Amino acid sequence: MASIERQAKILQHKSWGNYHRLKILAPEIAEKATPGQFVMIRINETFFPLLRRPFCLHHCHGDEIEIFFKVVGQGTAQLAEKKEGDFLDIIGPLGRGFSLPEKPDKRPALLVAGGRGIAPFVFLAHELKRLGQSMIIFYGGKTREDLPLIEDLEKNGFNLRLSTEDGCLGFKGLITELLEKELPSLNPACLYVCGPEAMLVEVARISRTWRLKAEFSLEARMGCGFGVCYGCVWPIRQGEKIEWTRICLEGPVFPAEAIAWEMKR
Amino acid sequence: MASIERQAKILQHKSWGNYHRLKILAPEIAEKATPGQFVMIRINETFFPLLRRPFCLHHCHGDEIEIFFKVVGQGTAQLAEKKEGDFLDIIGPLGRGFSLPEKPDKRPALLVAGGRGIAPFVFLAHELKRLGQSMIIFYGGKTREDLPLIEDLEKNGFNLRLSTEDGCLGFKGLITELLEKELPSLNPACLYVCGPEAMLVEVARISRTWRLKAEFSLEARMGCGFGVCYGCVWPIRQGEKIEWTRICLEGPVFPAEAIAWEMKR
Amino acid sequence: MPGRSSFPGRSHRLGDEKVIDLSCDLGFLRLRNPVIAASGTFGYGLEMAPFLDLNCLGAYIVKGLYLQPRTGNPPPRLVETASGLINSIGLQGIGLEPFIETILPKLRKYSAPLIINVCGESDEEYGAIVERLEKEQGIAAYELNISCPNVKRNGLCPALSPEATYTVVKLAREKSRRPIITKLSPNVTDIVSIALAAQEAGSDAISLINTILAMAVDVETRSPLLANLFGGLSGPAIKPIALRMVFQVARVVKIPVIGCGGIMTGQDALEFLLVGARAVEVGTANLIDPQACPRIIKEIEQYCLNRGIKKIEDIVGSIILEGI
Amino acid sequence: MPGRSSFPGRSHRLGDEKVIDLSCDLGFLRLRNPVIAASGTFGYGLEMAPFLDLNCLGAYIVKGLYLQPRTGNPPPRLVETASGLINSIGLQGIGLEPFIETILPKLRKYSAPLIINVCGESDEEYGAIVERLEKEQGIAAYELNISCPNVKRNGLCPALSPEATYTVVKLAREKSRRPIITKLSPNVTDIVSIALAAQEAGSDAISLINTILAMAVDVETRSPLLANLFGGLSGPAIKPIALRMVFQVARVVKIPVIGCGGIMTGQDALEFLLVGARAVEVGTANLIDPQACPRIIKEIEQYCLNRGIKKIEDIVGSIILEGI
Ligand SMILES: Cc1cc2nc3c(=O)[nH]c(=O)nc-3n(C[C@H](O)[C@H](O)[C@H](O)COP(=O)(O)OP(=O)(O)OC[C@H]3O[C@@H](n4cnc5c(N)ncnc54)[C@H](O)[C@@H]3O)c2cc1C
Ligand SMILES: Cc1cc2nc3c(=O)[nH]c(=O)nc-3n(C[C@H](O)[C@H](O)[C@H](O)COP(=O)(O)OP(=O)(O)OC[C@H]3O[C@@H](n4cnc5c(N)ncnc54)[C@H](O)[C@@H]3O)c2cc1C
Ligand SMILES: Cc1cc2nc3c(=O)[nH]c(=O)nc-3n(C[C@H](O)[C@H](O)[C@H](O)COP(=O)(O)O)c2cc1C
Ligand SMILES: Cc1cc2nc3c(=O)[nH]c(=O)nc-3n(C[C@H](O)[C@H](O)[C@H](O)COP(=O)(O)O)c2cc1C
Ligand code: FES
Ligand code: FES
Repeated sequence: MASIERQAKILQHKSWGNYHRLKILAPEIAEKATPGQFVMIRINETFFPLLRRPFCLHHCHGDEIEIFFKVVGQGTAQLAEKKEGDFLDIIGPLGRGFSLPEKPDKRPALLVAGGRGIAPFVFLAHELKRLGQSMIIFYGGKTREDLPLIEDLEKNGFNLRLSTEDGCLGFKGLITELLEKELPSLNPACLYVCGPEAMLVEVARISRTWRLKAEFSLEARMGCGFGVCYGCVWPIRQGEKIEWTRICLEGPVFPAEAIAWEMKR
Repeated sequence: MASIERQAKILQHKSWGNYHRLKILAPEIAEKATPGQFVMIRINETFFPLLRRPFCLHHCHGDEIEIFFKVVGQGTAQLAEKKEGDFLDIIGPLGRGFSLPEKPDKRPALLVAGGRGIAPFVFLAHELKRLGQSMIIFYGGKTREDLPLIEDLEKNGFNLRLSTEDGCLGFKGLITELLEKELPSLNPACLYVCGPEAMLVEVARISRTWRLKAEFSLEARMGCGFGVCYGCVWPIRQGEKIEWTRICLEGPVFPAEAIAWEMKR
Repeated sequence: MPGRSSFPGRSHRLGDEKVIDLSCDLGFLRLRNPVIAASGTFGYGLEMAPFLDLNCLGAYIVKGLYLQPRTGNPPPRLVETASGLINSIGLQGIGLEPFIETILPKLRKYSAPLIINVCGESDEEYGAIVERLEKEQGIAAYELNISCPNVKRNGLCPALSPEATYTVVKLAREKSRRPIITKLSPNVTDIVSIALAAQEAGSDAISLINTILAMAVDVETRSPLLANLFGGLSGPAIKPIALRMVFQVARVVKIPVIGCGGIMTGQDALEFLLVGARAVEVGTANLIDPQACPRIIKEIEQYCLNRGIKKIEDIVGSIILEGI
Repeated sequence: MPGRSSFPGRSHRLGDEKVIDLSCDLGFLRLRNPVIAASGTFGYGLEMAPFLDLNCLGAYIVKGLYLQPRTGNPPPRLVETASGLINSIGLQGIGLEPFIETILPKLRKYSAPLIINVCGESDEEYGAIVERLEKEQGIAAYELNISCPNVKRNGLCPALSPEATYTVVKLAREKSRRPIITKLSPNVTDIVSIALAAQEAGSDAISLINTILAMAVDVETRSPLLANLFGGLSGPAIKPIALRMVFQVARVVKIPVIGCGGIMTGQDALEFLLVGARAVEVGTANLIDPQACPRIIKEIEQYCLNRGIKKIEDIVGSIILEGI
């Protein structure tokens, strides 16, 4: 059950170029959130932009939540201007998050992130750690600038595999290439995946090939975030049928095999 | 001829409750401006609000201009949020200002201001002073808070007559009542008037009765400020005829007798 | 203000004695207040229950309902424009029988009047849906969605001509003992003629406006931003057009008019009431703020409080047109 | 970029060899670029001279011109809405003869094509104005404003029906050897039928859209915010509606289409070109930024530069509709 926090205070704003992280006081949301869920944020009180913007819960601890985002348009640009002490109007937690292991699996979980797809994985990684589940984080981007969280993740003792397309850091190439290269030696319990659509398609192929359980965090334009507008649909297999399914309510996390890629344009 | 200053820097922002004064670096505008002219200010780059907002030149010196305004709606509210160092996009100077005495008249000029109607008079008063023209400033408001410029004006040695409707300062009543009371003893050269419409109507009557030359600074919703939209018209006598006249181009200052009050709704 | 209930219900205590009557008479139905949640922006109602007490609403209208389940349009289905939203949901929905079986029983638990937004792929479908729903309890009225610009009929929905409007309304009228609201499309030359046709065919009320046919293009990909090419524009951008149409219709028809289009605040709602709407529908605002309806009710109440207006109905149509 | 002219003229040098051709062929007229200043937002042109070089424009259209001087509507004439502007200027203007005597000679000094926006209180007036102007030099084309929602005809302007449109265009056509652009109103059910009627009657081009009939109300005073009650909505709010209509018309008519409605940036202009407009008119943007037209020209040029597009005409109608 989601809450609306009308006056959620920004406690910290950290930025790395186009990437930003806000730490926000939002006790009601923090209390209920699980990894993979998201929040809807009202950028301002004007109609510019009109709609709220969805962001994964990047982290949750105590009364605080964090979001991590990249500036891509007017909404995120305005959010990037917010200062510590400013207030945000936030609805959350929304959607269904990642499924967590009931008991730790000896094999590692692989968290596969493309660029800002790292957003939900800090929360997830801490939760897996708490549950005693080992993991490796695959974190790829175009170049060094797209991987601002490396230091933070390392400081927290997470096991990283890095890639950049220009090769300036880690493996040179796509994160999916690195994943496929390392898979044989890893024997993972499952994959958690978040990133651009092309990456998801590729991981879907890989997980089919290797018969791996994989969960994808999907994105779509969202009108509401709580299931009333039917704007955010993906083609999802429900038994025999494929249905346009609201990812805000039934997702944003889905098992890889549920996604009917053939229906995506 | 007006200029557009795209990056006019706010040098100082002073506020008194709902009233604000911005000192702005705008050399091209400052160079050409005369008292009674105005500027059109783009509040921000969004469509909220869509149109620029008109403001009198409150003062001009060297490379700097000043505006003085009251928060009455969304545009002025946003302008009130601007900080020193912020930039504004300003067009000006626009319109035709007050006519200045060719040589000083021994009789005083009376500057009659209602509330934020004081805006154009600081510039005018300095200019009259420079020209050696004596003057008295009639400055009235609902209450003390509507007369934030008293100290400033006194510091500059201007001769003030004050009124408040609640009587907490100066004459108790309307500024037009004070004017009419003092007129017999003042024998003024002319009146310069700026304030709400009801006040203008009253001063129009007074100036007719006393056969005084009076100039009014008018206001209207402005679409452009430079004469292309025909949005800002007032009914102005042009010889025999009354025409809907663009106050941004032909005004905003008009001789009292030119205004066809009977056409105003 | 001590003693004043903060619950936006039928009437409100002012200080000790004064009471504001927010109730609004649609003739066939008395609403506790004039704020109705608009179809397609409130899901099946249940999705909103976590955020607000449905019973605080004047009424609520569920998503457009066809006889059969509908898959709707492929995504992208939404695009934001300046102060507006274009949607091409394509009336995805579970269809009539599943609605009756799985949703309706749950909605009966709420006391707020439930209005069913009735869609049809053919004129007859409107009649068929109404006929079937007549057997079910817990429905306050039907709203005939004859004006959906999303469906790929090249704009040939009944709402575009008085004749087609008359036909559809008449077909539904014959099957229904419940009140019928006909919801008009703004994509017409003469909105008044359509409203009169609906009235003539026996509609009990008119609601307007539905969305305005629109499109958006991405200059980066050079493609339309909606997979369906066209969609319906809603939100604050369309309010001035909606207000004009409600004014035009309310002056002419005898049946109650429900205003809709870009209402975000109590002030917006009051504008529609002033030009003659007896009630309003709130659409896009629900997406941005799921508590928009209760907030708007409060803002309307506050307006009345500030001005000593005792009955919201005193506002209806009270626009001052002197000198115009 | 060294060697690149910053003057937004016919063609632009890229680096050393590449050249962007911004010129645009309306059949009857070749414009140096596709950006036209829209009628009513550019005065008589002269008022804009302090702010921009008129000759940088593709063309400019002066304020709507009637035979007789017109007083226009009483103020207030403007009201801002969400991302929009409603105006009810009522086509105040000096009338035909004073225009010919006092304005036209001054405009002849500019090389940018001058288009006269022709208005009429009767069908015949359009013909009469055109007939008189035929005797004058320095006019590139007429734009027939058959779609002015400001004038108090209760919306009964020719633009609302194909028959009336045909009649008016035909009357003007018979009097004119110059090209005729017919400017359509968006306040119609079927914009395509109106465009076809104009084409049939001999119009050389279509421009659309004019403003959308709208109103606004002040809840404080309970009065309309425009003295004329209704006005025409323009600005970014209407762009998605304008774009849809331009798309619909451009697919069907054979004559060139000029797109208009809410264009604030080069990107907006490009959207109209993509859906099939050969040129665009910029209206409300001129009020906010008198240098909007040259800026938009630059932004269009920059878009082409970034993508290696050599001719702006390659953009026209190039929207990708695969899978739609
Ligand atoms: C469930 C969910 C969780 C998300 N979590 C994060 C996160 O943690 N961090 C983060 O940086 N971003 C996240 N996003 C994406 C984020 O919501 C968008 O980047 C943001 O809404 C863009 O807003 P804007 O106004 O800046 O861009 P706009 O001006 O609206 O658009 C700019 C560009 O981004 C694209 N875009 C906009 N919104 C979306 C979207 N929802 N999905 C895909 N493309 C879009 C547009 O097509 C356009 O090309 C998430 C999206 C969803 C649906
Ligand atoms: C030539 C000229 C010079 C001006 N100089 C000054 C000045 O020096 N200082 C100052 O404080 N104000 C001045 N004004 C008025 C100022 O422009 C308005 O107060 C401002 O535009 C309001 O913008 P807003 O967005 O805050 O209000 P809005 O939200 O647009 O409107 C709020 C309220 O103010 C009224 N209003 C808005 N604009 C005007 C206007 N132009 N004329 C009359 N009423 C209006 C509206 O009807 C509404 O009731 C001047 C106006 C003109 C035409
Ligand atoms: C996402 C969405 C879905 C809609 N679905 C329906 C619908 O199913 N039936 C209907 O009659 N109107 C539908 N509408 C139209 C709204 O009910 C309303 O008439 C319109 O959006 C204008 O009001 P607004 O500006 O307040 O949103 C929908 C609107 C939106 C935004
Ligand atoms: C203040 C104003 C006056 C206008 N006057 C005319 C006119 O005289 N003739 C005409 O054909 N269109 C007139 N229009 C319509 C514009 O030319 C244009 O079609 C419309 O505003 C939509 O474009 P925009 O959104 O870019 O402004 C006027 C528009 C405005 C805002
Ligand atoms: S975003 Fe509205 S239903 Fe998912
Ligand atoms: S404000 Fe546009 S003509 Fe005066």
